[in-house]
Parts: sequence; C-alpha cells; structure tokens
Amino acid sequence: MSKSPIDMLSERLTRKLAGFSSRRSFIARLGMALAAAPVLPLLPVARASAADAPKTDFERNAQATDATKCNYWKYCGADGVLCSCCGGGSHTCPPGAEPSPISWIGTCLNPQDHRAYVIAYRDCCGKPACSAGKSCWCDGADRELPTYRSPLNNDIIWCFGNASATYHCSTAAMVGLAN
Amino acid sequence: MSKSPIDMLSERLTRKLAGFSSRRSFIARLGMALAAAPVLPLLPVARASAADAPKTDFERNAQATDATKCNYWKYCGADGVLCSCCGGGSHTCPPGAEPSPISWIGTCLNPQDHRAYVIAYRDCCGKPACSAGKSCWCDGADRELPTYRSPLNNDIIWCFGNASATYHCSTAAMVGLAN
Amino acid sequence: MLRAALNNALVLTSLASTSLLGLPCLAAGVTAEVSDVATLTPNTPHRFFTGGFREPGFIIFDGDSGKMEGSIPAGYIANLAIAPDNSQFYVAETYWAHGARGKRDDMVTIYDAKTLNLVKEIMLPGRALVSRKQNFDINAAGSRAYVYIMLPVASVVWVDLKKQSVGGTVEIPGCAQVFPWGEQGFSSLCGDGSLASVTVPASGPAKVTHTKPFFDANSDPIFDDGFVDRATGKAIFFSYTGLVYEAKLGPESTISAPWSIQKAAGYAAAGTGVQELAWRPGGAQLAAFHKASGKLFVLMHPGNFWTHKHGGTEVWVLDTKTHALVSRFPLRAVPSSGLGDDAIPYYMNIGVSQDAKPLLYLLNDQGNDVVMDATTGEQLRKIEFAAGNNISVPGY
Amino acid sequence: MLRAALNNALVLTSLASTSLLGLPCLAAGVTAEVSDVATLTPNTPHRFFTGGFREPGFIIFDGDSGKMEGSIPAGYIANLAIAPDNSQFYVAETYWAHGARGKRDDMVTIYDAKTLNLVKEIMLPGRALVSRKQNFDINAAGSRAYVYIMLPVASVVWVDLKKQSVGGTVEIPGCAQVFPWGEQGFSSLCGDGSLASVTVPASGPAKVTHTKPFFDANSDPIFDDGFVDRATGKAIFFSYTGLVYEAKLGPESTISAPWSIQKAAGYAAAGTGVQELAWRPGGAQLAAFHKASGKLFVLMHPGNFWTHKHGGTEVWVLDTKTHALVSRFPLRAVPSSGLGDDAIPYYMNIGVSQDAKPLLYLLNDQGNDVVMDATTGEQLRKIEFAAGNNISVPGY
Repeated sequence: MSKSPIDMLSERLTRKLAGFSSRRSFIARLGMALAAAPVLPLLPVARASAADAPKTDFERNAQATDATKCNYWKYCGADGVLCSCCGGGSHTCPPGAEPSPISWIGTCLNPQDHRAYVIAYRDCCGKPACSAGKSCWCDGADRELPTYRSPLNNDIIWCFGNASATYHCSTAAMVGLAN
Repeated sequence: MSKSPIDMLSERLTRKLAGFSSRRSFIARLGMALAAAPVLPLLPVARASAADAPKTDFERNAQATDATKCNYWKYCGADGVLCSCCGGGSHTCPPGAEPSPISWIGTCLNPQDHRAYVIAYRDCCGKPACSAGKSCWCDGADRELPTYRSPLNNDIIWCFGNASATYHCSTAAMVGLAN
Repeated sequence: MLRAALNNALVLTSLASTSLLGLPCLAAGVTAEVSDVATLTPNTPHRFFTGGFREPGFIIFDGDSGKMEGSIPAGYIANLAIAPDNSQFYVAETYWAHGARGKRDDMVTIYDAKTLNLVKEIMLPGRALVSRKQNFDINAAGSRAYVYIMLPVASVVWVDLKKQSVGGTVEIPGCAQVFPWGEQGFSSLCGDGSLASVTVPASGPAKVTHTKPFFDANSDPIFDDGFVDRATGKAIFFSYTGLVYEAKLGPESTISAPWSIQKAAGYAAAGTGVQELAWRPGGAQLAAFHKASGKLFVLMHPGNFWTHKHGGTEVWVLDTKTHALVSRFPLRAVPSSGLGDDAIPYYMNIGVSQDAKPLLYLLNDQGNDVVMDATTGEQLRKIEFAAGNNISVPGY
Repeated sequence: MLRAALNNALVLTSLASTSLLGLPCLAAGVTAEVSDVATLTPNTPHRFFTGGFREPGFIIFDGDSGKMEGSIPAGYIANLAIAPDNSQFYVAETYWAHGARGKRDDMVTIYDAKTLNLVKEIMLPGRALVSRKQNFDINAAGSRAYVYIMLPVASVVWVDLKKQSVGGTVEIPGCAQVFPWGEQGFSSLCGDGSLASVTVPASGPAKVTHTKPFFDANSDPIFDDGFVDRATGKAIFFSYTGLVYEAKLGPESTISAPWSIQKAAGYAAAGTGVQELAWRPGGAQLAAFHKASGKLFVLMHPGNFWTHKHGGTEVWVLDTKTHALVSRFPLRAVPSSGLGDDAIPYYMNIGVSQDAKPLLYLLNDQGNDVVMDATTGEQLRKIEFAAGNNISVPGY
C-alpha cells in the first residue's frame, strides 16, 4: 500500500513523539477521525495538576468569556489571527476556509474550572490571510518550541494536507483533558 | 500588416483625441520615440497663459523643491504612490520596474518660472505596488476626467503594453511647454 | 521522554483513541470540540461588503454589530456583484501566476453565498484595471454579467451566468461603465457627452444607440458612479459641479434636464471656476442611492473646481423625486497622518443599505470608518477593521 | 474640439513631433524629461532589507538616510539571501496561480542586484512555510543555496546556483534550519538536542553526523535563529533561558559549554520557572551578530519563562569572545494599538550592519522602526515605511 504525504507526515511526527522509536503506528492510526470525537478523552500529557502548579503569565491573565480576544484561555499557544474575529469561532473556520487535518497541540488552563485541557491548534486554510485588525493577531507562546520540534511550533503554517496551503486564520479546539 | 494591441490602443486613443476623425495616423506615428526627446516641444494645449490665469488649489500650494511630496508641482494630476519615494525619481522608475509606453497627460504650472508644462503621467509597471507610506500616496486631480475619457483619467492602471500590467508606482515626466 | 514529548505535542486524537489508549472517558459529560466550518447566514439588509486595491478580498460586515462575518477572496483590483436572489457572489478579478509576473488570468469567479466555496472561474478575454467604478455589474434577473475591458478597444464582455461562460464582446468606442437594464441591455457614458445604450441578443449582432450629447465631458463631466435601478432602468447621474441627471435607460434611453444639488440646498448652482468656492461633491465612491425612497446621499466638501477627489466633510441627503435637500449630516474630520501635505483624508466612500431603516457606511483611508443612521445622521458605531475603497450592499 | 480635447490629453510625443506639428522648438534649452529606470547602486554596509508575511517584497533601505532605495518582489512567506559578491539576490518563495488557490509553485528566484530584473526562477519540489527563520541560506562561496522543506519528511533541498538548478534533497528527520559551512555542508538543529551536520557532495549520497545531545529541547530549547560565519563555520546559538553555545561547524561539528547572558550582566542565570522573573531574550528575529567584532545584540525583556516571543525593551550587547556584557541600550516602549490586551508590541526584530561603524535596525509591528548607533545606542533616525518581521544585511 502506497503512503499519502499525510500518512508519511503523520509517521514522521509520530516518530518524533516517540523519540524515534518504533511506536509510530500507535498515533498514526488514531489520526484521521478527530472530527467525530464527542467526549473528552483523558490524555497522557505531562502537566502538574492545575490547582498546585504555578501559572504562566498567560494563565494568570486568561479569561473565558470573549473568544475574540488574545487572552481567551484556549489561546495560550495560539499564533496568528483569530478565526473568531473573521466570521468563524474559537474552533470554527470562517465560511469558505478549511481546517487543517493536522495541528499542533498545547495544554491550557481553564480559569473557570481550574483544569488543564489539551488544545488542538488548527489553522484554517485555503483563503488569503484574514484582514482582521491588530487586536486579533495573537502570539501565545506557552510551551511553544522551535521548528526542529515542529509538532510543538506555532510559526509553521499548519495547512498541510489542505487543497491550498495558504493560511487564513487560527483556531483552538479543546480535544482532551490533561492528566 | 497586422496591428499590435499597442498600435490599436494608440489608434483608439488617437481617435478620441481627434474627435473620431480620421487623423489617427498623426499621433500614432509619433508615439513610439518619446525616450529620445531632448528639447521641450511647444504643444498645442489649450490653457490660458500662466501669468493671468486663476490658479487651482493644487497650483497655489505647489512647490518645486521636494519631489517626494504630493504637492510637488508636476504631480497636479498624479494619482498613486510616488516613484520618488520608492527608489525612483519624479520621472524615473525604481530598479526592476518598467515605464508604461502609454500615459495620460496633464498640464501643470511650475511655480518657479510661472509657465505651464505638459506632463506625461507614466506608471511604472511589473512589480507589486510600492510599500511607501501614506504621505507618498497622492491624488492630484487637476483637469482629470472620468474613465469614459480614458486618456484623461488617472484611476486607470496605465500599464498597457508592459510585460506585466501590475502597478508599482507613478511618475510625472515634463514633455512639453503648454502654449 | 515520551511523557515529556507529549507535553504540548502534536496528537491526532479521536474518540477511538480513548479505548486504544486504554484511558477512561470523562464522565463529566464535557465534549470535545469539533473543528468545523461556519456557513454564512443569508444576506440581510444591514450586511455590507468592503474591498480595495490592497485588500486580498471583500470583507463581509454586519452593519448592526460592526463585526466581520466572513470574506470573499479577490485578486487584483477586483469588483464584486451580488446575485439578486442572494444565492451567489460574483468577483471580477485578475491574477498573475507568480504574484506580479507570470501568466495573467482575467475571470469572473462565482462563489456560493452560503459556503463561500468556489463554484466556477469563468475566464475572460481581458479586463480593464481601474480602481473601483461601475465597470462590472449584473442584470436584474441575475442571468448576465457585464465586464468593461479596454484593450484593444473599449468594449464590454457579457457573461452568461446560467451557462457560466462568456457570451460575447461588444465594442463601445469612446464609452465606459456598464449600467444594466432589462434582460439584454446596458448603457454606458461616452466621452462625446452622450449615453450609449446597447442591446445584446443571445445571438446575433448587438444594437447600439446614442442619445444626443447632453453634457460637456471637458468642462463639467458626469462622474463614473451613477446609479441604475436595474429592474426599471431608472437611473441617476451627477456631474463634477453637482448637476443631477435623471434617465430612463433602455434600447432608446432618455435623459431629463438636470437640477443642481447646491440650488436644492439654497445656494447658487456651482460653476467650474478653479477659485470658485462652493460646496462640491467629491471622493472615490462619493455617493449612494436608496432605491425605494429615491434618496441620494452625496459626500460634499467646500472647495473649488478640480477638487472632485477630495473627501466629504458632510453628507447631503437629496430627494430625487422632489429635487429637494432633505438633510445635511456633518462628518467628523479625520486626523491626517501627519506625514503628508495633502488635505484629502476625509471620507472617500459612502454606501447605504436598501431597507426601510437604512444605515449609511462611510470609509476613508485612515481606518476611521463608521456606521450612521441614514435618517438621523447619528453616528452609531465604528466599523472594525474596515478598509478599502469599495462598499457594496445587498438588494441594490 | 480638438484643442479642448488636447487639454490634458494623452499625447505620445517626441522630438520628431515638433517638426511634424510644425511648432517651434523652445530656444530656452529646457529639455524634455525622459522616462527612464533607475539602477540600484552596489550594496553598501549600511543598506538593509525588510520583508514580512503581508509584504509583497523585500524593501531596500539606506540606513544612513532611512530612505527606500528599491524593492525585491516576493511571494508567500519568502526568505531573502544576498550573494556574497553582492551581484545577485535570492528569494525563496511560493505562489499560487490564482492568489490563494490554483497551481502552487515553490521556487528560488534570482534577481540581478543592479537592475533588480528577474534572472531565473528555479523550481523547487516543495518548501516549508514558516515565518522567518534560518531556513534558507547560501554558502560562503555563493555556489549553493539550501532550502528547508517539511513535506513529506523534514529535508533540505540544495540548489546549484551556478547551474541554476536543484542539485538534490537530503532528509534530516527531526531536525530543522540550515547553517551553511564550507563548499558542501550545512548543519541543522535537532529535536533530540543534537546538531546534525550534513556533507552533500555534488553527486553521491550525503553524509550525516550528529553531535551528542547538548541541550534539552523540551525544557530549554535553542532558538531557531543562531548565527554562523559561513566562511569559518564558527557559530553562535542561544537558548530560551539565555545560554549561549559556541560551535565549530563542519563534517564533525563541535560545541562548547554554554555561558549565561544574565550572568554576563551580573545577574543569576535565568531558569525555566513560569513565575521566575528575569531578564530574558525574546522577539521574532530576536538577536543579531556582528561577525568582525564577535558582538551579539539580543532583544531582552523582563519576564517569566514562555515569554520568548515577547519583544525587547532593551538591547544587550555581549562580547562572545570574552563572554562579557558590553552595553545595555534601553528601548523606548512602543505605544500599543489601544485595541488589544496583549503586551507584545515591543521591538520584535533586530539587525546589525557588518562594518566597522555598525548600525542597529529595530522593527516592530506598529511601524515605530528606528536606526541606532550600535556602539553608543543613540537613536539616529526613524525608518520610513519599514514593516515586517525580517531584516537582512549585506556581508553577513
């Protein structure tokens, strides 16, 4: 069976996750069906429990009421223009854009329940960059790493696998509860 | 002999100049050799002599010292970003851009000798729009007419006949003395 | 090491993953968020669209909230038209394959109004590159689009929007703009001071008529931005000095004698003196027309002749049925950038919604864009992010 | 009518026209202006180049006057490299034929440095789309360019600049960036904390070596923006906490033990605490290196860990030979837009000229861009129109 570029990218990223071990089949197999996930899985993300961990600057200033602001809690690792300013929502692409099937992932603290959630940062792709103003251009960097750790970097245009790799805006979907 | 699009455009514009008469060969033949013109011809442009004519707002505020400002005297009919802000000059395209062989023409009053000169407004073409700031975006409108008088309109991208019709910036070349 | 790596790692996860991972599902009932795509709600009367020379598309705003609702991609110096049934958007646009170089493609692009997905690129033989004008429009039935092109001669390409293909090209030497009327016609303004009216049958030659010259294109030209009610053919044109011409467009168009905006306001009619101070129309998209009421909204400023591109310091509201001034709305002057010497940064563009409680939209190039009540002139809100030199509204 | 039409009409005129028209030449000796095209003067040490995500090119500035000297067109998220002999510019860029859709072309485009005319588009098999990083560079001889690509696996495409064609592709799984050395080599930083060094012969397989892991990519990663003297292979890397690593790049690269920026300034070394306040490096292109003197200029701000993208409020000047702090230049805080809540609009980008009287260039996203004396920290002038997230200088 030949491999699609997406399969190969998933494998590569999986190799990175697994420390170049052979565990790559594990996540690669999980990769394709996120859109159907209805209940939050508990993910094995290393993070001290929220109650006793010191908070990052972002976490101390985060709010949970206005998703069009850079300090909305899910954007702790978001880099780019918020889709919620562009006709979309915090996890919704504006009309005519397409969510990237691949994303990078962060963990953010919800100030309402003081729990840490796993956030999938998916770019919306295939349209010119959204023209929203400067207040919607965010640069969250909590636990963000350089490009040689590509699955953890937010400077990369995460539009792999889309019909067009042009960046339109950034979303943040809550996909799990950090353990 | 087949006609190039440029020839045909020149003819069309000439027809307009000549009031749809058959005089089109006259200017069409003149059209291609401007770059060699060393001495100012006296052109039959209808304009009262400068000394006794009332001045337009532009003419009252015009200066002859700084070609990077919108009120430089030759820009009385210039619309767009000044090439003199972009690495070019008042009649010089920035490196890598190309002057349009076709232009529209205005008459501007030189505040130094109080004489009216014929100005050829040639766009520089083939590069993305110059990124100079707002102070270099000008909108001179002296004697500017709507697009149905296309030879006298400055909203048209005057990049006909260039390899690429993209607009980079605007120049103003003094080509004659108004009679 | 794996645990550390998973701290903020890329994980493509799914419901299935919980069992594969052998981890418990959350009983709390919190559900994972799905990455989805919004659809655009149907056009409302208070929706408006802005675009411009440097903008990579037309931004869709809700005039009641000032919020962006989406955007329609667009190429070089693009025009927008809205299907009369609000089902599609049409963009006349130009691209070069490698930015400012490479293969040039001119096209009318069709977008679905709900998904904003691309429906079709209809390739054109050419396209005039002119900053926003009445040089692209569709007819009232939504069956045809008309595109003004300049090379090799002034012409109009008509596009069959049902077949999604170019129908043909008609030469209109010395004329420009497209004011559609009927199923098969459009009119254009001409440099000899006449109006050309063109009937373009689905096949066979077009028929062109000209009115007698009714304005002097050299001394007091009519602005490119007239208004036509495409269903009735009733049209409004206005000139640099402020004369308003009413027309009935059709195979044989007729024009009424003009009236003066300034006289309607109690002033003398404005002349063409370069030092004749008067209230004058000026700007880029310098007027808007409310079809149902017949009200014309014009950006006006005090100035001499040849200030027709100066922005407005007031909006004058004129009743085109009675030729009377209804209101004058003063506009707040916009601070200049402080860098230049020109006096232009007043409001350059105006649009009006077409409903019974109309809103006015005002743009300038400094970003101080506002929504006003078109009846009272009250400034209702700032428009977030709006820029450009182009306002479109549904229902016009 | 002809006379009136010629008032401001399009006239293509020439010397010949005077006799054809039968009109007298001016005796005054005033000459008609010729429409010509400027050429770019050869690169000077105080020239610099800016570009960015939204900019349609790299703008060429004279650091001594602050004036724009020209521009190099560029596509999507482009990188710029300057030929060591200053004869050409190289742009790594991506286009889609119809704006954000249509055929994608990735390329290295060559421009002549005098005319800024296009010399060649060298098509690439792909290209990583990442905001400005050390992911495109050429070697000291100017014979090769290296382009980082990500799909399907992390790789580097090398381009033969003499033949103007792609030479080949080398996979570097888990690594990124290109730091060229020698005629045929480059190094990359890797996610396992090692440095990969790749020798790419003109033909035959590439040889890849890895250092032992020398940093922890999870807890204190090295920034993407290291510096290599491509002629000597001497390199400088620095980490989120402010550790500086010196390396000798080559087929078997070596790394020295790190030293702390903060300790050089008399503070404790900074740690990784999310509430551990310290002076920290941060920004986008957050440091600049002056090769001849070995001085490192770093944008620093007071903050906790994970503020590595916050802009600088000071420039720290460090001597990489003595590991000593030379100077601290306070930066004027830039007013925020007033619209947002984030605290980032400090200086995000820094560059330094490579001559004996170096200038510092500082950019932010608010347009308050300045030129400073790199020796005294004196603010010399504002940079007109400069924008973007990308500064390049000749001679680096």
